[in-house]
Amino acid sequence: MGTEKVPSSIVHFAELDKLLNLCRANSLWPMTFGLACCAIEMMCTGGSRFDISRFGAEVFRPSPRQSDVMIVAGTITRKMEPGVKTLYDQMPEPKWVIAMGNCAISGGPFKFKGNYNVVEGADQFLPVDVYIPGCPPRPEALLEGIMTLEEKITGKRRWPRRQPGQVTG
Amino acid sequence: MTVPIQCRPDEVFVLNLGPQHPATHGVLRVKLTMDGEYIVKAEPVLGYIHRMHEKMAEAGSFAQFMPNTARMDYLHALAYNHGYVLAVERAAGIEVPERAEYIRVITVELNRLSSHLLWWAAFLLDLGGFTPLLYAFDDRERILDLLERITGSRLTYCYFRFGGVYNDIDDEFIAGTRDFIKRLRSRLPRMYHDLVTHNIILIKRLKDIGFITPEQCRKYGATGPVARGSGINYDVRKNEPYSVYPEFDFDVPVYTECDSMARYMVRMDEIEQSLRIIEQALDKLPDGPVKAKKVPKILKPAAGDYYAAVEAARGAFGCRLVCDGGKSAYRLKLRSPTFSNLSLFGEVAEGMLLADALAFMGSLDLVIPEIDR
Amino acid sequence: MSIVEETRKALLQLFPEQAAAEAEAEAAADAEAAAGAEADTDATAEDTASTEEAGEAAGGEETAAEPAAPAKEEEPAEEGPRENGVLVTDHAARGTHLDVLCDPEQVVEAAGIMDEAGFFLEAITGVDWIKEDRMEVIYDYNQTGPDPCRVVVRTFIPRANPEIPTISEIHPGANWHERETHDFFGIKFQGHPYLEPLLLPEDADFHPLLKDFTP
Amino acid sequence: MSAYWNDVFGGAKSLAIGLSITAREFFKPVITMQYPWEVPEIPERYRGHIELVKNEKTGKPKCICCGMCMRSCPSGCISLVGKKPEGEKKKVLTKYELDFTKCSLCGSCIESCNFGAIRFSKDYNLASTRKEDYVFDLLKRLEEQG
Repeated sequence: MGTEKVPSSIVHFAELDKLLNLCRANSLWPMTFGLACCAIEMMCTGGSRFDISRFGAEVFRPSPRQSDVMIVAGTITRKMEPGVKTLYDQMPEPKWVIAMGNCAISGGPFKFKGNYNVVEGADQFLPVDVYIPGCPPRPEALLEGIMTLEEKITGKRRWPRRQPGQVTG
Repeated sequence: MTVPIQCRPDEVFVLNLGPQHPATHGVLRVKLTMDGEYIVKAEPVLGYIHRMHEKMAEAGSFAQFMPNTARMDYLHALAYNHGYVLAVERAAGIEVPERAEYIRVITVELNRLSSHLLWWAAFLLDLGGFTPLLYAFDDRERILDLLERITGSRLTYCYFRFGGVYNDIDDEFIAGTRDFIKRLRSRLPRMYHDLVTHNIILIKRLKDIGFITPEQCRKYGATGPVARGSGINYDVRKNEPYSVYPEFDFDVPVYTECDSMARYMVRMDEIEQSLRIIEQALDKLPDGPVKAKKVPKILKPAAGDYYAAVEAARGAFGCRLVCDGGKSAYRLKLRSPTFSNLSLFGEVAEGMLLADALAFMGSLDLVIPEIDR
Repeated sequence: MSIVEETRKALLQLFPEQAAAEAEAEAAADAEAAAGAEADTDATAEDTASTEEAGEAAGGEETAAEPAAPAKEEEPAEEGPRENGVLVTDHAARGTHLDVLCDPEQVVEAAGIMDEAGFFLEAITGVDWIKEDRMEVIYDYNQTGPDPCRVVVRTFIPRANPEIPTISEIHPGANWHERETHDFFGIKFQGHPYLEPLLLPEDADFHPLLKDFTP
Repeated sequence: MSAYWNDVFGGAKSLAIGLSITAREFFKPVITMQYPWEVPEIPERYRGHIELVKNEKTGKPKCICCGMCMRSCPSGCISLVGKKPEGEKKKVLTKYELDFTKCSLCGSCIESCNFGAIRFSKDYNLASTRKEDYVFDLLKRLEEQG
């Protein structure tokens, strides 16, 4: 099973594409895919305090066929790697990947000399769009990641920008 | 509730549950042999999140392994911090000041509360109730705020140090904890119990489901709420006291019904007992240093092996530390409670309906990275 | 009789020599006590305690230090190779109450004794002593009674041919622990019903916790 | 038959209780934090990635390039270079690189530093489309902070 090829249309409707992208960006359905610690912060983001549904991304889908974005939240091991790949391949186009947490970015603290079982980063086998560092990142960082992804899809930012570490304002 | 399997051997089929399945709480995979909706054989397949903790313990120094302990059972990370710290302190002969012990108990119990609340939310999510998650996370966030204030992190704490804790608690934390205890006390009966525990749907789904006999618990080495729900009165905090737990007056909830409802009730009662412990610890909190003096930067415990056990939210967590006199552990065996608790899943799930087996699995309170380590 | 003492007695079945030596010493001490102090009958409890201690000392073993004693005192392995037998260890210093060293063939019998005494298996661990060219297998037992009693059963097997009988028939929970130990160390548990990789990938042919393992 | 009616009444009662709780909660203040408009209160001890501390007198980093943080780090995130300029006794920090993608925020580096030269920052909301953004040049960051 490979990544499905979407034939590009000969005629492009620029305005329509923009509209489509705007729709996509504001209803990013993530896949329920908790691997480890970061998954709990992902749950917190979905919980009452942070409320990811303000961004239209609260619809955590258990099935890859129904989701747009895969939030890789946790460590990917060699045993899990084929599974992650299969899940990604099953997602319909267009699809995005968010690598949440240090483990998904580079193997994190598990990247050491005797490493025999941890894949050093989701980008080894997936095209990652947004990286969210932290161990685990705060829920705000995940929200920031979703906003960054929206920005990437539509080309402009709909939400106010917060500088990293900005605590007042 | 066991139903005899009546179909022909060639009519059974294999159903693959996981590793990506919302009910398995992570990346557990269960190979189920099914006869229609009934489970003939269930075989959990582990290792999808095996993160080499035991190998890493041998690679770095004792202090360098500390962050790993928080990443095994991230829901009750401080208990794992505690277990590891106890083992190393036992090996190196480090005395811990009293105030540090009290702070450890307070933070561990707060963490236990947050773990049980999350279990409650996730378990009810498995059973089809979404609202409880929102209520539980409201309370849980308040605990995390308190812990973040002290430890600096929300989930994977690396707060304990050999011979004490990283830093002292302040008055605002104490006041905040007292407020929180009051709040949760009033919410427990009026929100948690009224909304969920007495709900007829929950009772119907959990009563007489997942029957684990005390003998099965013993044979498989199950501990924690799973054993206590089967009438085994075993809690490391009482049976093999460590830290300053003997100072506190608390009960160990035991239910003899042996079903999923009993395990649910054990955890709900444990929330109340944890509140009691925190309250007493805050009252008795002594003054003094929070770190032992003269803890060498590089620990070199004498050769030999040492064992330390703590009661984590899921059962008895044990650390077996084998030292050869060097700077790092020669071998560190981490005995995780859910590894043993899950090993009885196969036997108990036989003959169950699939939907009930998922409710039963939720009542075991699995944290997969802790099983796989 | 405390549970530690009871379990010790039960485990002595494994080591007839140590049991015989102790019984002999105990008898001698009893005779001595009977001859020496007939007057005070109230002190019998104390007497038996002291005779037990004397018995262990005669059996070539060290008794548990006082709970307040410094942590790193009793380590018989330091003085020379330890002989098979039951050893009472200091819980405050070690975390265990009884320490049993036996032959690899005896682990099944030991597991049976522990099972009868109502213990459950907490964990199985391997340790790779590469310098001595052998491997250690450690079984941790615990029980749920009101008084703590942790028993550790350990045995050594050659590194070149690590084989040991399985105890999964007695303790079903050992099934996974043995599979895990096989994953990590390549120790073959003879008679195990399903010795396939548990934590490592299905096709793994390496044993990562061996000291000479390189990824 | 009575069991059936018991279930019906029990169900109705559960439903009524549930709805009353929901109604009660409905009138309570909203607890959601409107993140991009509102910023969270980050506690004093919050553990973000580490950053260098400036020596207020000289305006230079406090770091003396002993390398203790580098050695104590469990995952080898830190790499620093110090050079001895001619005619001076002390080393001067020329490069301090933090690979935040491997960090587990344990605080070992800060504990091992005897000079208080590093501390936790409060960067709580990092997200980027480039992985390289998280290999921080802390010396540059210190200069930018002014």
